[in-house]
Amino acid sequence: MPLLEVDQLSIGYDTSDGYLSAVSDVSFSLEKGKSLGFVGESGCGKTTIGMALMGLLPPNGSVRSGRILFKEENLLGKSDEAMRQIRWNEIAMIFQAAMNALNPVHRVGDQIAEAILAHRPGVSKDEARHQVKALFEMVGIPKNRMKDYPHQYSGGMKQRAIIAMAMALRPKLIIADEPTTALDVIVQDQILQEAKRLQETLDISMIYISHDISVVAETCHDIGVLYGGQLVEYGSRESVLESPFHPYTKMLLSSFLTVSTKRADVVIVPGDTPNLINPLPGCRFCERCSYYEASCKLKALQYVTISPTHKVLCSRCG
Amino acid sequence: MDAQEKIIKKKRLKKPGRERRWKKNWAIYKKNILGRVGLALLSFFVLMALCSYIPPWIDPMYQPMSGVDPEISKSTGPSLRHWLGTDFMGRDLFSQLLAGARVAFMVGISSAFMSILLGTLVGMISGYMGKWVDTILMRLADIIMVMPTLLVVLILAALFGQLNIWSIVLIIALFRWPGVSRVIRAQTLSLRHRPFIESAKVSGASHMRIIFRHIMPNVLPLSFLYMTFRVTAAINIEAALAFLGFGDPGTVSWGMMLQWVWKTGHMFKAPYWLLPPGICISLITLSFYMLGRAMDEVLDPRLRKEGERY
Amino acid sequence: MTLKVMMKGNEQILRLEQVEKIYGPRGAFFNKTGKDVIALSRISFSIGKGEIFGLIGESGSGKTTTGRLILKLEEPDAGKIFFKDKEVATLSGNPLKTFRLRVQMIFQDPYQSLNPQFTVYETVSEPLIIHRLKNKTGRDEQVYDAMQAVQLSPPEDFFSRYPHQLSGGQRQRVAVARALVLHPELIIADEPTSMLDAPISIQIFDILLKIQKTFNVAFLFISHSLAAARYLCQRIGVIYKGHLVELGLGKEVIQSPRHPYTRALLDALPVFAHGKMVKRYETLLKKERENTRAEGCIFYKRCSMARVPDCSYEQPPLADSGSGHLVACPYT
Amino acid sequence: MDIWHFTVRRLIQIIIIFFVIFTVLFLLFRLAPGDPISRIIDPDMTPEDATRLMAQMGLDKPLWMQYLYYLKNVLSGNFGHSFYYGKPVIEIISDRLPNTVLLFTTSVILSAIVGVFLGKIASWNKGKRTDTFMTMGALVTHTLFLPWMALILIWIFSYKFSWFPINGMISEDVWLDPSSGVVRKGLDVLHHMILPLSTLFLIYFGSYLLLMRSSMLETLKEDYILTARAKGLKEKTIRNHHAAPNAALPVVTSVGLSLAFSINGGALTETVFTWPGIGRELVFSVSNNDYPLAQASFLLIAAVVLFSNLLVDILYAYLDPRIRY
Amino acid sequence: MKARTIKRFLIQAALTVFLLYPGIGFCGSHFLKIGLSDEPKTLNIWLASDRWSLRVLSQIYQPLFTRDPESMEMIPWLAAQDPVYDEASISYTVTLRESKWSDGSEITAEDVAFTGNIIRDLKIPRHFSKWDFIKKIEVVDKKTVRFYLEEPMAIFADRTLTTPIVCKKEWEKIYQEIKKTDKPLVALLNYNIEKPVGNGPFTVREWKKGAYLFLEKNKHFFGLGQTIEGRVLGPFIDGVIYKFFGTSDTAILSLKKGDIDMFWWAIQAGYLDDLKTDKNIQLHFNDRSAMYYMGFNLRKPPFNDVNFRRAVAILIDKGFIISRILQDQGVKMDSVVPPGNKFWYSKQAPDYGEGLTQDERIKRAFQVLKDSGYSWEVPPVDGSGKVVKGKGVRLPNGQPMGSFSILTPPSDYDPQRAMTGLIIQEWLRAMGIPASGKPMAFDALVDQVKVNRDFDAFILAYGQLSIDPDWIRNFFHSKNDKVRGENQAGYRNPDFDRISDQSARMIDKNARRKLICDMQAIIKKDLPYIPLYLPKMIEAVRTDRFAGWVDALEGIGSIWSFCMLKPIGK
Repeated sequence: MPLLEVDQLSIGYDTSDGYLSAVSDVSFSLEKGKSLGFVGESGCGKTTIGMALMGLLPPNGSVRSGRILFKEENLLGKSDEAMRQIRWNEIAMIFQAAMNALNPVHRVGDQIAEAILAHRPGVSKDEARHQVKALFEMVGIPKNRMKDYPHQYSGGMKQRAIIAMAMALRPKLIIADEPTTALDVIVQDQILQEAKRLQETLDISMIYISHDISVVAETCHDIGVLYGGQLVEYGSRESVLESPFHPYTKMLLSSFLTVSTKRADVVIVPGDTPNLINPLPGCRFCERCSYYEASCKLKALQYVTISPTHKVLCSRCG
Repeated sequence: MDAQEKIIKKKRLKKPGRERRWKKNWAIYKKNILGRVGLALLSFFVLMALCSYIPPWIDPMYQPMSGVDPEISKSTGPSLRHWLGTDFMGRDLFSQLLAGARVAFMVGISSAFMSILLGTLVGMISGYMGKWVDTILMRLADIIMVMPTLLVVLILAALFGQLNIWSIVLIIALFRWPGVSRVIRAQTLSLRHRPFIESAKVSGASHMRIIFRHIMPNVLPLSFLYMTFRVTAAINIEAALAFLGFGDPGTVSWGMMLQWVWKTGHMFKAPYWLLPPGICISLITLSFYMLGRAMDEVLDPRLRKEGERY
Repeated sequence: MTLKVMMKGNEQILRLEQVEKIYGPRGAFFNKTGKDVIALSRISFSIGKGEIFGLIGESGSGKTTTGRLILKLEEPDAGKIFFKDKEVATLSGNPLKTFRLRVQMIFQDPYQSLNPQFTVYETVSEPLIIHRLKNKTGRDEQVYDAMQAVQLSPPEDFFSRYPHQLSGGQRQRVAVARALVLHPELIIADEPTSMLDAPISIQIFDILLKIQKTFNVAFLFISHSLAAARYLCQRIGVIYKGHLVELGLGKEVIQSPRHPYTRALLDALPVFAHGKMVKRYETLLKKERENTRAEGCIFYKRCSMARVPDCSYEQPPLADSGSGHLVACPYT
Repeated sequence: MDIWHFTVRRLIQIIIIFFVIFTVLFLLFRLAPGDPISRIIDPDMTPEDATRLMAQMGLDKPLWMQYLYYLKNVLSGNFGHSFYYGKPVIEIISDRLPNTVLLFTTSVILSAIVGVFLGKIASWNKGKRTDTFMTMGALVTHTLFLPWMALILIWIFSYKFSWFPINGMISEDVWLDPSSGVVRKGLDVLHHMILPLSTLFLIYFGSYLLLMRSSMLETLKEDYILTARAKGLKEKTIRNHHAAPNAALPVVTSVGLSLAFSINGGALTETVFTWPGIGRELVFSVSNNDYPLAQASFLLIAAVVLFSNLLVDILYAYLDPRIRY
Repeated sequence: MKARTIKRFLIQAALTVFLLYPGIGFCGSHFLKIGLSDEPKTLNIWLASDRWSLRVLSQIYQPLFTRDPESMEMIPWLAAQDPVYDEASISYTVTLRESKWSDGSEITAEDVAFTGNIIRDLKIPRHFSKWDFIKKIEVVDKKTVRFYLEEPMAIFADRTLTTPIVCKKEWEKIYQEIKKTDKPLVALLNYNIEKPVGNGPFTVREWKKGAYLFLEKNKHFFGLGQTIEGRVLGPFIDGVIYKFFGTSDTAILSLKKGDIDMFWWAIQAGYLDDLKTDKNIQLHFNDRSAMYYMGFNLRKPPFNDVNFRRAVAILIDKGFIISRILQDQGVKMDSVVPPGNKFWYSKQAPDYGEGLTQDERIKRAFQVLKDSGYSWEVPPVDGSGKVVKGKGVRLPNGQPMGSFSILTPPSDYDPQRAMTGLIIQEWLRAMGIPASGKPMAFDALVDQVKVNRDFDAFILAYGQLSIDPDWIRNFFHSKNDKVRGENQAGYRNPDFDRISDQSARMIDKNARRKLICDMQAIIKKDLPYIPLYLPKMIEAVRTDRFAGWVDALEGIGSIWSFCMLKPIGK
């Protein structure tokens, strides 16, 4: 039984322009100790999935249908208090905006200790502080910086502190939402390596969310490609990267520049991100797709299984 | 090419963007219960101000300042002839109340407008120019800011004898700009290094063009928001001044009415006289306040987007 | 200097000579240290007519400052900047306006670089109005052309839209159109795609390349991405903490980097972005080295290849390591 | 720059501002028409008497001499004698000031505490009935016309119900009674204070409530609140430990900045309730052309505002670790 | 649980104290509580110029002579008998009665001489004018003092001898001290006196600043138990507590609630209906010694034209003002001397426009103006003799009459005067005279009229005029036509100057009366001022605790009331 199993999850927002369907019928699962990466353009629903797993959707967002089974229990049915117990204790999160994820008026060490104290009533403040010390060591921040305030940290250090915080309770699952965006290339690389090492040593499952396919490729066992709220392709890293099926995945891969990319190799696809207000049931990539056919847009799509570890949401490319 | 030009012209005439924006803002505003109530109240007061011209036209005894009822020479309660009753010398309270609305609007809007104009200008110049211009203007603002406006106006009113209503308006305006200019300056500072300002600079735009064409449209909504609050402040100060006996003795304002009821000993026995002006001052302040808060929600894109984050 | 060698025989349009920029303590109230920050230290390079020059560096390396100095948004503390043999610092009045006509900029954040109160038409046509170029019909034509060049078509569909009604990619294209409408000779593009997704970035890059070809515009392309620079630029300069550490043809700098910092940058790229496996942290120290001196090589603290203590004495100058590939490191 | 440098710097600024206010005030009073003597209309006061008195008060000297003289005196701590009381201005002010401070600090502290607390609750329940009720209540009380409100309170509670004394600060029955102890006297003052205090409180708590509410709403959008939620902290902890301290920061500044405006209200309240405070004294001295008293009171008020702004800045720095001057 | 009980108890106790303590009171003694509009500014008698200080001080310092409340005749007070005048040496000899200061020491001739000397030496404002004609003050013996005058002065007995006498023992020291300073007068005025040694029925016990001023009975008061002019003096009350109210409203409320026994201030007509119905409250209606008038600036046209002034006087319907604005709580004034001042008042020949209707007034005024050369675009009286709205009045020289303003105090200061201004404006406008009533802050108004002397016309009043009308001389003598002078109108008439100078030196009362009547007639004819009305002095007291208020000119707040007031049931 996988640690996490998401089944037909649909999420939407009520906005002033109408109903926005952010995530549509997304299903995936995650084994213990494995990592899964979601990749897609901004607005594709990847953060929404992360927030839904944490039970932290904004007030105007709601889960329309589907199940989130965590340790065989549906998180969606849980009470607020039960969810609170699960957060951080079982599922922790590393946030996108590391710069602002720490409260500026509290000391960094205290903020980490706070998470421990909130979930481990038996732990004394001193013990918590000791644990924090150990965590700091683990992520490579000098112990004497515990008493500093967040603004005294550099960007990389803040992100490390947040990783330490996420690890504090040894959760089963960590969701990392754009963990390295806004960091410099070298620091980004260091953080990713650090996170990967910790995940492996502590045997934690991870979900990476990023718009940068290279980050996901670097760290994840499985990759899910999201487009317009739909999980258009989902499979193991190797199969998705090496033999992509969905036209969007192909476009994503071909538009990704490496240091050895030649101009001739690049396929430029015109068009823009789709509008998700009251969308049609069919494929959302149609407008940019070269295989487009009228039925694509109107007919609800079925996953095509390429291999046991690889499926595609497209009726025409299978 | 000819055909193309025509197309361009035709398309340019349409400005759906701006219209749509107004419509959308109005829709947001309409949703706000505070905004609706405020606007309704305000329309009521506007109506009052407009109606203030009617009673004197019916009969000169309804002149709010100088007309007295030929048969009544003391304060009487409401009657058919005097809907709200009369004051201590037989003047009609209802026409005074109506005239008060006119004065309140005049004082509130003109002084708020002036102070906003001044505040916005100073704020933009100070924020945009920076350096010593900024230092001098902002220190000036600081100085004026620490002065309790009412007391300052009071000192001026007492010292220079009678201030007419326009000087009061002017003084209130002169002493209430720093708050606005601070906000506008902060806004300008945040705009100043915005790429679109630099992009205008790179395109060769002059300082004047940048200030008035680029910065001003972006700070004006904020200015107008502040204007609603300044209106309330101005009305309140004028009323308080009149209440303390330092107002323009030749103008019937609500504060003046309250002062008359207070000083002529009718406070505890003429509720028909004590209540209306106070309620009016409070309500007009409230209505502008509500308007401002509702506008705040329309203007603040962060509030608007609230919950749309994903 | 061997600047002449660097040019591809072409006429040079922009030349920086030993440009230096120092920031005083920022916001006297809030800065604890109050030390001067050297943003740029004796930077020299030049850009040829119609050339795309890439300036690569991390945030805070001074690459954006360079762009701002060239545009005269800020003044250099030392050194000279020449635009077509006229010194930029001396420009004012009409010559400055003419200069503004020739040099344009595309900013990093498309959400910030358009005036939210202006329609697309107003934004794109503004430079023409400022410079009083053409009558209204002429302006319309020129705006129309610029919009088409950035592939916003049909242009009239966009004329009356406001920025908030556009997607990120469309906004950036409007920004490019605005820069283009004056037919400048040099466009400074400051990380034009760092806020955009990969497929959209590629679209923008494509537009930039087309513009360069059609209008023979030179670009200063400022970026943190080696891959993007490699993709777009003929020549690349790598900047670290205000010092230009490597300068050369794009393919040479990326394929055979000389400076340890450039190599560290390349090493840090995720495997996927390399297209090939390489040894990691070849040149980067795990733990920073102490340097008691204030001077010395700028990369000394982090350089695993540094010779102690030789490297801590002075910052090595850019030197030709053959075929016009300049490196600020004597040990490669 | 450390906090001491900052403080010294600000103190210098304050001194400059103070000097400007001082000069403007002086000029204002001297250049305005009227003089302290013209107020006395008494057939026995002959023009010769008036001239003599003006000369003895030093008001016949050229303006610059009066200015320098006054400046010299003020620098040596002598604010002159009140024309009307014939007493040193300092004495009158020190007589009145404690009364104002008592009324004022109590009302500011009370309304700030209650306002911040209620604002916290309101923002937490945004959109719910509690919030609507509180916001509306705050708006309505905040926009009430202060002196009118005071009159209405007197009318209802002093006149109709006779619960509270009509005005003043103490009642002679209690204070003249030799058997009254400190407690009884204290209660008496409190009894007198309730109505003016309620007036100020009702007007001002609303602004703090609204400010705290909007500040909280801003704060609640911050990422660290999301972090706190994700950490599985209790809602109460998030509200009180994470949101409130950050949200209260702008409120702290506002207390300082709004001080000048609340002083307006103080003067009005003191006048209506005949509270023997500095604001009422200022109104009186101004209308009597009692230059020394009016100038000194106004300078004092300006100084209080300036220094409390400085204090607020220091407090702000203390509360917000990001700011270290 | 326990803590909560205690808390509840405490709250209840506090509430009980709050709600009940006015009933506790402090009893046994009979203290008269008087409400004042504002706090006295000082107890330094030389500085005090505000009404509140003067009221309190009038019970502390006593003069040699005072006036009988009924006959208004001078009667000896600190003095034992009437002054003896010696024509040859131009001197008055005054003998003192047995009396003591509040500290128990004796009041002697030395005190009287000291008082006079300090006034004369320091030229103390407001007193000096009454003393500067005195050549010498001689202490004849312990109880006799003689004043030598430079020339006979009518006001000596009436004004000089009513100056309050101060205690030499207390002030001598102060006098020596301030003499050493470079500005002795200001030093004296600024001298802080908290508990003055007095000779009145009361003496200061405690002054709680901002709250109350407590005067207790002076055990050494000379009148205690004595009978003077047939009146048995006390004081019979143990003390007076003054409470300070900012406004009449609160004071009257306190009066109604029984917190104070008297509100020492003229009550506005607005309160009357309400107070009349209260059975515990008694209203006292008394005449004032005051003058409410309209003044002109005789220094400029058209106000320098007596015919214009007369026309204005004709147009003013005083009866209307009294019935409508004063609500019948006042009388018409046809002379500058108030009619209540019976001895000096001279009933004038019919007042201008007396008994005419408004139309008749307009016709008469039109006639007066037309005869003196004024012309109209639209005359207020048309060919058929009908009254129409006049327009475009021109001066005799053909110039159109410029619009002018009638300055009045603002309506909060005195609604009656403000209203009068507006009504006169309407009356003048009916004639086409472009007048406008302009309420103006009181200080500014006084400044404009007295110091700047830049005005057209104004409505002001003089209150608490002394019985001896020497002030007529001050108001209209040409020597007072100067900055800060009392001759605000700028009236100059050599005849008037001569007669008034004569009257000032006329010792014989009846001869002086004739001169004063002549002066009144001249003013009536020349009209620099138009006397308007005289409001009643209305005061309210409670009747449940004290009785025996003495009615007099200017109200009940005289020394007689305080000496004769008795607690009920004693």
